[in-house]
Amino acid sequence: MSDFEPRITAFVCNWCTYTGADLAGTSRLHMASNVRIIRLPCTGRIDPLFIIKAFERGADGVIVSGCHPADCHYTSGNYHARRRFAVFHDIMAFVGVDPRRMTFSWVSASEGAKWRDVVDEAVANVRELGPFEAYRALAPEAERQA
Amino acid sequence: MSRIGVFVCQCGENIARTVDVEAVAEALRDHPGVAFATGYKYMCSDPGQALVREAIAEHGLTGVVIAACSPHMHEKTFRRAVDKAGLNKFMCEMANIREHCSWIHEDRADATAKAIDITRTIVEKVKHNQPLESIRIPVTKRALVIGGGIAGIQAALDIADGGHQVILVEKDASIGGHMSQLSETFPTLDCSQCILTPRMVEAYQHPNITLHTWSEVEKVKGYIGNFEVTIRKKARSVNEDLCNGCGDCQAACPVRKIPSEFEAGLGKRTAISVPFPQAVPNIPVLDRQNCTLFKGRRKGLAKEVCGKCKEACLKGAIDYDAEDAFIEEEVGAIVVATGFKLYDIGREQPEGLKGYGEYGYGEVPDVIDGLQFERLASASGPTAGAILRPSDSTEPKTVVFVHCVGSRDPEKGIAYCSKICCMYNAKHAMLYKHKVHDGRAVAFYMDIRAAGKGYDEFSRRAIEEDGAEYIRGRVSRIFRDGDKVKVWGYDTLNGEQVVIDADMVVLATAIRPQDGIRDLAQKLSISTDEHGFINEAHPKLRPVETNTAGVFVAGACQAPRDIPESVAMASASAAKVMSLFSADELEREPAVALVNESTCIGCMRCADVCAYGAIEQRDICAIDGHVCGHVAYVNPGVCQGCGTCQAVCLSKSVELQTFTDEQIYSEINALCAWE
Amino acid sequence: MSETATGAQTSDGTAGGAKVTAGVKELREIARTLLAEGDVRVIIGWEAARRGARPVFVTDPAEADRLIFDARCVHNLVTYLNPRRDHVAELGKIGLIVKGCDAKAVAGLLREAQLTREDVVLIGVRCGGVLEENEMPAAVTLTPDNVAPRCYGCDIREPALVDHLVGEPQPEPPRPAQTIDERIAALEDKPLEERWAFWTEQFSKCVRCYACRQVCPLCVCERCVADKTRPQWIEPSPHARGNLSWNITRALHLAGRCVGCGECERFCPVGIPLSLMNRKLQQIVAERYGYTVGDDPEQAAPIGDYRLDDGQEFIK
Amino acid sequence: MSDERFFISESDLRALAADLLGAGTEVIAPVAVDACASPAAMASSECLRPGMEPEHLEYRSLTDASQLDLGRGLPVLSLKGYFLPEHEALCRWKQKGTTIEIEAVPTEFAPRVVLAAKPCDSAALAVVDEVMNWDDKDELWNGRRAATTIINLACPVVDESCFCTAVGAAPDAVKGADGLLTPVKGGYVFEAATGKGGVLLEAHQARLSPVADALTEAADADNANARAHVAANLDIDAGSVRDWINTHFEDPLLASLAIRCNGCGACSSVCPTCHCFDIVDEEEGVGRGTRRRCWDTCQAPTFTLHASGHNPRDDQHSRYRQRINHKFSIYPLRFGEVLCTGCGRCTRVCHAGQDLVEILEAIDIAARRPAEVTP
Repeated sequence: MSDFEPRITAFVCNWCTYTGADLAGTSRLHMASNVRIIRLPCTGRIDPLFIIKAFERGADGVIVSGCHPADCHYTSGNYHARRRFAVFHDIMAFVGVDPRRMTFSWVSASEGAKWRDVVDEAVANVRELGPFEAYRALAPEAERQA
Repeated sequence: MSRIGVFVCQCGENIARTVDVEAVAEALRDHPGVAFATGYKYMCSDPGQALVREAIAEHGLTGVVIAACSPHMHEKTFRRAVDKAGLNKFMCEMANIREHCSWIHEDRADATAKAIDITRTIVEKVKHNQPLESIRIPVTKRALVIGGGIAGIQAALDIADGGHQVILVEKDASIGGHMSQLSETFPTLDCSQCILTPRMVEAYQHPNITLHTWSEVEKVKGYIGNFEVTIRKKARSVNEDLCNGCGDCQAACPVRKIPSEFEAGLGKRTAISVPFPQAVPNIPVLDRQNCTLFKGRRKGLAKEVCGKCKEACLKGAIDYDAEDAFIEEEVGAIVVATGFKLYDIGREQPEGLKGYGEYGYGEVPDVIDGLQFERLASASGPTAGAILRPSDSTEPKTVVFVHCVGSRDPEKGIAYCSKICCMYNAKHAMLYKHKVHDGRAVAFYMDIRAAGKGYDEFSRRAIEEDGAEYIRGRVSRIFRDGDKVKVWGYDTLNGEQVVIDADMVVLATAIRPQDGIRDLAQKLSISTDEHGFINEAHPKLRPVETNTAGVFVAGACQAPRDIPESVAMASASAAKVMSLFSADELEREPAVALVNESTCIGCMRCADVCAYGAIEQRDICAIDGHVCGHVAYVNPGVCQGCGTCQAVCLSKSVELQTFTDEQIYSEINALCAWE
Repeated sequence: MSETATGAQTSDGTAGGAKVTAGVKELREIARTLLAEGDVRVIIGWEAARRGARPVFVTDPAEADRLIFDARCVHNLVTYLNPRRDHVAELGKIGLIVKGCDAKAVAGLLREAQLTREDVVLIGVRCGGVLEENEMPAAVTLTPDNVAPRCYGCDIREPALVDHLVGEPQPEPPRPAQTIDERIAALEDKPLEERWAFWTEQFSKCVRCYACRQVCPLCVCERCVADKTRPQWIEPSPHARGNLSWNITRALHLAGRCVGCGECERFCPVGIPLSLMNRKLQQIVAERYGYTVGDDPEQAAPIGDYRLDDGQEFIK
Repeated sequence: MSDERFFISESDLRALAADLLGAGTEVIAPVAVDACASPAAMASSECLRPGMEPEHLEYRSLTDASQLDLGRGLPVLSLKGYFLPEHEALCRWKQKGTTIEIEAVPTEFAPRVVLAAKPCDSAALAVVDEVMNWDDKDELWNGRRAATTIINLACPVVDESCFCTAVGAAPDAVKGADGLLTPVKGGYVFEAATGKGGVLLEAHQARLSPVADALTEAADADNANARAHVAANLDIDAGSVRDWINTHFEDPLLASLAIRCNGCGACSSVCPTCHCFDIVDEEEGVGRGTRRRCWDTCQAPTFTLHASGHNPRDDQHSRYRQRINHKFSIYPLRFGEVLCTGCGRCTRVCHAGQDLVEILEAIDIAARRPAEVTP
């Protein structure tokens, strides 16, 4: 497992975290290269189906990140998202998914360094947990062989 | 079948240093649906853009992916380039391999692999992009200004001067607001009436301003550029077209002892009255609550018991049977300038506020608030400008001014600073000392907050030149002691109890938003903070916009504001309105949600989460015309494109253009681990 | 149809072991009157048939005596109010017999604008709990071993939403030998890996017949997300991976909406313990947002609502 | 030796299964699944629901001969899943640039044996063979059929929802099977019904012994009893039912059968003869995926939903009528076989109370004794 490189899919809002990640770039903050960002207008747009699909496609972990409470570009998208993710987080834990595979964070446009920390911590957590073999094992047989 | 062109930018060395650009282009060439892929040194340069345009023509591209910097940097640039080449600009997207990749990674192999992944996700997204047209919304170039105080007047005048029609709605009988009650204004001590009255008259006479006093906003529908507003003109009982403001009715009225609101209770008025002599319009309102005739009618008496005003009116303008009238207006923008009220500490306890019973306000007649002092100090006030205390009309020799009554006191319910009190207290102390030379002015303060041009100098003048005594500390109790008003306080600098036998006490009560602000905010779909002040769209960058497009805010309804700030906000709002009115149509990005009416079941969960009220229920009719169901409808003029509706839609029957489910699914799919 | 098949009455009005209590008489009388006076065109209730209690659709006042109510009447008949259920809707105005718990589902349909209150006459029955299974020849006394676990802690034993309420006040149902909450707690005591093994094994049994969805009174979508192909969020084949997506999504879509009637689990031909998922979600919204589903249509649903101070301990 | 009957003791039967497994042959048989046995299953409803039977039968691929359950109950799902799996790959595709590779799936299967199959389940396979070889030969179905030897276990009749004899099957039938086991004192009477069955018996001759006449007589008597027992559950004339349905499409009886039906389709899932499938493409990354077929049901509105949005069977009555019509009229008219073997699973699984025994009885009355029809 020493050569295991986690694959992490991140769903981030355009206005805060995406811009914060831009800032991390302009500030040349080095971080783990395991995260692939998918840009969305708002955390309010993020459906738990996205996260499930990411796991189906072999992600070892996911990150969901948006604007801090009260900072939502769309006023309340993050508040709605917060409830949705809380419920999703709890039910996934009930089903047996290690919550450390799912990182939720608020990263503002000015928090490039926080984004770096979120990424590095998520990668470290997933690295420790290892590949999400349990999920991949659900794949139909033909696919598993491929 | 998609034919996507992929252009990978080296950004000089910025990307190329850590990402093997040619390897990215090479990897993408084999990606299903990619017709062309290349690297280039500077994609954003003219030759770079030309490369995109040429490739679109040469390879018949249906979509373009620029793998370069953040879309926040150059998305507009490349969309313009694509547009010029005749491809719909929304068929172009950027893959961020600079900020999100080359700049944050060192290992070339890792960074290159990541850049390939990033570019693939965007290629997959673009495959599902749809050519979109910007949304065009017609703009009604008329504005509604709610509130006729100084902020509302200023906003109305600026917009009207800009050549646009303005409807100015004021709930009271006259415009002028709180400023008309003030004596003199800090820091220049110029007479409030003298500077305000000309603006009031100007607003009244302006050909582009329609003034509705004694009126309120009843209902607001629509969205930016297209609001439909219903205004309730409350029954005035005086025909505005006939009345010439002669005042004969007022003179004839037998009910003469009603506390005057304008005089903050320190003067009296008649049942039919104009609020103050300089009122605009100078047309009285009949106060039906206090009018003898209406009292008789309420008792059910067969005969009218009064009618003196009607008899006195030679113009026949009095109409006892007038009813509330409703006016429908179409406007394109709305400025909210409903101002403030003072924390009514003695008389009632508004929700969540604990009040200051210990200060004796309302019980001890010589404990007054700042506005009452303004009336006492005003040349047109009940004492004609003489400082006389209310209880016995004698000149008070010791006056105590208490700062921060209610403000900055989270325990009692208001955590914020009311901002203007430090300055007006200094002004009051000064005005008092100017009028009562041998008098003693004592102020209890927490801190002196005098940030503003000439403000600190002004408050220092009160202390240093006019000899006001400033004691740093709070007052614990105020009560009547014979003909004195006893003030118990604490001097925190000297660390001692202070007891003052005052003749009069002036409380700087906190500034609160006007009554009914939450109702109004709801009508306008704008939000208020925990105190009821209207929320601006962004505290720094969009201070006069609200979260509803086309609704702006000015003055003390947004937060405690002094006159110069209120006026500045008003002019800023006016500028925003005029910039909105500068085109016949609004152009908006088509990032709006669309409902699939064939699968929507009208459960309206989407409407519950829409922060903009953009979603409404719409009937579905069968061929024969009968209503057979209902679905959600997203108003593209109001939708801001957050997509929260789509995430809560169980059947995925609403779809945010530019971030559709297919696009996002495809991006996730592109990151497949076993690719 | 034969006597047994139609559940026809014997002369004393009993059939299939159903006892005609005063409440049942009242129920039949109300049904008869509603039908006779044309207030409704059909009464949906329960009858006793060959294999036990089952739903019945009475359109003729003369057949009102087919109606029964006893502990075998487990079905949540609100599922027949689903606006997509054309073959029921075409019968005309419905009079529906509801237990307290069923009324919550009516409230849910009203809340989500899938029904207007005037469109249905609700006859409430006072209920003292139901059996786990309806397929038995006669009602038996409820015991901890046969009572439906969901009846434990029943909070609406007299529905408030109804137009008529019949029957005597009933004693509280017995505490089941093991409550659903205890089952959840037992599962939560296990490490994550065992929970994962448990659930993936359960879900792997799923044949994606969607019976759970079809019988759910609140699964009212015209086109289920599971039937959507572009994009294909949920893989349609019943392999373990698609089954997990389906079962989690089904449960999440009912978060804050599920009334806990348990019909999904009862109809599941392969015995997936769906109640555990549904109940767990009820616990989550109750613990996090203080929300318990009731029979008040005005009650705001927890998902779609928010508070500024909602918990976010899981967010960095 | 196909006409011969043998005796096999229970231990020899298990040993036969062990021999097969030992030789690497897959053996499918009823297995009592104790939901509580798996450590992960501790909280499953079956285990924790007091008073509920934690054990149920499933056809499983044996890993050990001791798992073989000879208790004669009815497995939850029929045997069809071993011939038409709930889902199976038809092909896989992979795109690189503009070329697309198609990878076919094998249609030949290793030999396997089903032991103790229910006669109604094996009969269903024979019935479905017709449609699977009608216009197009279904290679996957036929491949599995050819590779499988099925030995039935005579059925004692499960309950009052059984009606195999009413639709041309029987509790001791070998239709669709290659041999039959009938329980007798100390073991089973074991007989082959086809050449394939004969091969199996031959190969395991050492486990067999001659059967005493007394035992064959007892076996025949038991089977006759079972036939009589199940015949009492439902007495219809399948031919009359077939013809009546064919000519009474719009009859109110047929057109309003489904009032309490929720359209859940569980009946199709458990049915041994329901064979409709959907073909879906499942993407597994960009440009690659698998085409699969999976069970479908005519009870779902999406079954007949056209791309245009039109749905010819747009309410539950019409969908339920289709089920009845297809099974008892369309299929028999085309293939001469009723698409039902009377296993009763659909009735048992329907908690809404749709009762096939009751419905067939009503149709039979309408067909044969119209005077008795209540309006």
